[in-house]
Amino acid sequence: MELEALFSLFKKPFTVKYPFEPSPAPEGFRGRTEFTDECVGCGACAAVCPPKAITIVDEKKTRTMRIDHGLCIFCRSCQDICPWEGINLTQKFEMATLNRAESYDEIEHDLILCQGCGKVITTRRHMEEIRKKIEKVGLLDKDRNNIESYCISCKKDQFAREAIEASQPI
Amino acid sequence: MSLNPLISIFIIPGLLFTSVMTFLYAGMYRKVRARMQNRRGPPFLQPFYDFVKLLSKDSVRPEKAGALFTWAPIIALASILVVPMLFPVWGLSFAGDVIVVIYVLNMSSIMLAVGGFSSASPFGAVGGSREVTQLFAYELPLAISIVAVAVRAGSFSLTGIAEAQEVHGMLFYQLPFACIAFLSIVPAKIGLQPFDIPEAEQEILGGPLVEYSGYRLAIFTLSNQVKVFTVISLVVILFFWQNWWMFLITGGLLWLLFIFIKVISARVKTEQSFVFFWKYMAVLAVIDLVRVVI
Amino acid sequence: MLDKMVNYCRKKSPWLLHVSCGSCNNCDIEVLAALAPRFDVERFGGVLKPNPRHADIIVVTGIITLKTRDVLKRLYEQTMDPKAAVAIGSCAITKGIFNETYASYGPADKVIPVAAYIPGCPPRPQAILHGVVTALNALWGE
Amino acid sequence: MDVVVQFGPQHLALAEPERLKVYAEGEKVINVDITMGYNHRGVEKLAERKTYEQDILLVERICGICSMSHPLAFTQAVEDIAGVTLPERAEYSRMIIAELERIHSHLLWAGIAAEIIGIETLFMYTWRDREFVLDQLETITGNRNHYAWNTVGGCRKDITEKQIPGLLTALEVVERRTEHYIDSFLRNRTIRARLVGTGTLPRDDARRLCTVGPLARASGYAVDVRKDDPHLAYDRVDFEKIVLDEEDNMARAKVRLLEVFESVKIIRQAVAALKGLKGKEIAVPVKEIPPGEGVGRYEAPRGEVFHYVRSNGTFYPERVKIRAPTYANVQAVPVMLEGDTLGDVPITLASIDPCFCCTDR
Repeated sequence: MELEALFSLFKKPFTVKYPFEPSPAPEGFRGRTEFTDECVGCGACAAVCPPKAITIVDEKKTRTMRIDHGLCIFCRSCQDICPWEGINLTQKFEMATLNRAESYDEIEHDLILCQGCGKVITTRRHMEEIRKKIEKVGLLDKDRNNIESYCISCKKDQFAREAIEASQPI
Repeated sequence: MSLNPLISIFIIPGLLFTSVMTFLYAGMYRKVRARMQNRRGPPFLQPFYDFVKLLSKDSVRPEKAGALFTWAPIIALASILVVPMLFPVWGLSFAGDVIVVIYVLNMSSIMLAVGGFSSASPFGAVGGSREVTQLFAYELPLAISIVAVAVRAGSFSLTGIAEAQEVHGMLFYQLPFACIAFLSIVPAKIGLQPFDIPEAEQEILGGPLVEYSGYRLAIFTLSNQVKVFTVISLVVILFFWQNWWMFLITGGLLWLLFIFIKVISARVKTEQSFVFFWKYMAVLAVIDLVRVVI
Repeated sequence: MLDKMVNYCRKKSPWLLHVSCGSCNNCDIEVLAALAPRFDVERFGGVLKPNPRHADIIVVTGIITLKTRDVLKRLYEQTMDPKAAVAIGSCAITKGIFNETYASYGPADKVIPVAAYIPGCPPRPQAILHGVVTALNALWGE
Repeated sequence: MDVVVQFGPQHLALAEPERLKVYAEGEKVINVDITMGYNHRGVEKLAERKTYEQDILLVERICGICSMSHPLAFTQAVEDIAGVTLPERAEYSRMIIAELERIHSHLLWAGIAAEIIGIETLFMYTWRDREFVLDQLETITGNRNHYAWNTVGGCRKDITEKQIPGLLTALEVVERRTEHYIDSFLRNRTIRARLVGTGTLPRDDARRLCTVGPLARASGYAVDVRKDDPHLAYDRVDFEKIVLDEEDNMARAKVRLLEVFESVKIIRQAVAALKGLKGKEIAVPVKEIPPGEGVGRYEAPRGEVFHYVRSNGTFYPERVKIRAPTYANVQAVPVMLEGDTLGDVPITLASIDPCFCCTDR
């Protein structure tokens, strides 16, 4: 140690030049969590988030999904669960802010409301994805093509009504 | 060698010269220490920034603080500033000023202890008592080695000692043991490892300085930094004097040596430093004193 | 002119007081790591001071537990003006993963005014450096 | 003159809020009073309100330095309930991360201990070299600490082929540097003056007070969960239990630094084993946790971590109990401090490598 201290005097210091020079995080670093364009707004990430940093607010016809970076613990649970690669932990780490209200990332989605009762079914993009998947398996009923119009309880009602109507004569 | 006394007091080697050298030494300390620890370290002017910032900050006096709380830093600074005026670099001179130097150097240490005691904090009290203990530990070898130098040079004034060395060569060659004893005292005197026991930040949070803030802290810190320059210059004058520019260079080199020692050593305990100074260093100093007297 | 110089000096010499108020120790370690040779906060004049009387910037980590709330408050009061507090890590900003616990009084800005927030769990030392520099620039000018 | 010196709740040498009341006679320590609980965050209660997967991330945040040990013990407890056998790949990669953590923890301790006795340079050097380990952890797991590596039944990520060369180089650096630090600790006279003969904990006391980890091993009381109750792949790798019987602060420093070599040895073997493994599977899917009880033990850098989990068949655990190593070790501090001076208090307290956030949870 003694000699090392002496030699260090003439050696280049170990110090990095950051903040004057970028110091990129390695690949796979768990940094600032951001929604990507792939997000469909299904809300799986909000369900698994340990600190409940992702909130979903449905207002009228839009759904706002917001991740609070002050609350986020950068654990990658959301990214692991997301089937659509709709949320990503980026390599950004410079998140310092003077205004607490600024540190968030949000994404907005159009909502589909039930035509019967006006309740939220899901977001438009989520529905499109579901439709694609169902079409792929070939389960989509040609007659009943309006899966996005009614919520489950309304659909039950409608189905029952149709059944009653069908059995009306006699 | 002395010019107008006013110049001596205010310009060289008095206030102006001393303050420039003080910040130079302090900046060098921060920078060299950082580089020895393999990091880049603060800018050279860092001690100056710290000083101005501390002056601009609020300063409080604890309710239970003693009367000397405010005066301790001021007396410490004032007393330590006397020493450089006596340096043989166009400074003042009178017979027996070495005695004044010893007295005045102790004054600053005592004021540190007094400040600690009067700040009504257990850390301050422990720091103060450690400072006094430390003073007792190194005072004996310090006094003996200075006396040895004075006797050898045949003069009790700094100028006289310097002149004697100009004629007969450095006293280091003639009094190596006393010189070693004196060098070992320097870290204790200026509060560096291995003997920074009173100020131990990790143990007692900076000891006597614990309750100081704002301008009081700035003055105390400054007085400590002036002490660094003063004590090292004193070593040069007493043992390594050649001429005034070699005085600056030797001082810088010595300071490098002490920073190096600080960087590579841990803080020892009070009783260990006591044993070190009384058992070994005092004996070394006495050997040289006896040699000189006989 | 004098004001400018004083502000410059303040910016150049931030002395940090590190207060851990019930954190997982990790932000504390990263604050210390920022002092170590790799990141070396001392480049910006930052020194860790053990004592509130000497400090300028209070670095708060951890959820403020019920037991440390008064400690934090007292330490903030003991610090001399001008001063600022920086909250490091998710815990100090919003309580992070512990946000449903019974043992916390609230995030740091509920107890003391906070000047800058550095999110991360824990933030990289680079992020801490960035945060400290941001806070200093905001407090005492570019 | 009796002095009561209060260390903490905020203190440079502790870094964690904890209060230590030291009753001293002049400089001599008579008695020590430790007040804990400043760090209590209610983790055990909180764990009952989160799912098992979320709990892993929660227990990870009990402590920043043992952020692999707690999840390991917790997942073991849960896997114990579910009756899962891990894929071999997961066992080895968990072990690699855990041992990397041990290395960085021990280097960190050496630095803190050096800082406390006033030798700042050694602190700077050890923390500089610790960065090599942290870099590897960052590339492998995605964060310098808090690895988010575990899941019930395996790991969440795999160590890729590309990361291995970097890891091995870092190990070489660490090994070379650690030799250097042992040399420094043993040779530097001022460090010896502070560490040798202070904070003595006799073997009988170490046993009586149920100390664990390096503290116990430095007092000649050989406990090491990795050997005594092998799990993961610890019975398939070759390493030694470091036991010294010098009983003082220096012995603890030596035990920790020597353990770094053992960890390096373990990681090398694990990496070699990982290369030879055929299966690419890193986790067994665990569909449900049946009702029951499980325990997990792991030798954290500070000693044995013990987790107890009771499940009632739902997604949420019914009870989680955590016992941290410092809880056992901190009882030994008053014994260690007997007859020492005030200056020895911080270093002796630090010599147990206290982790109060584990203890308070």
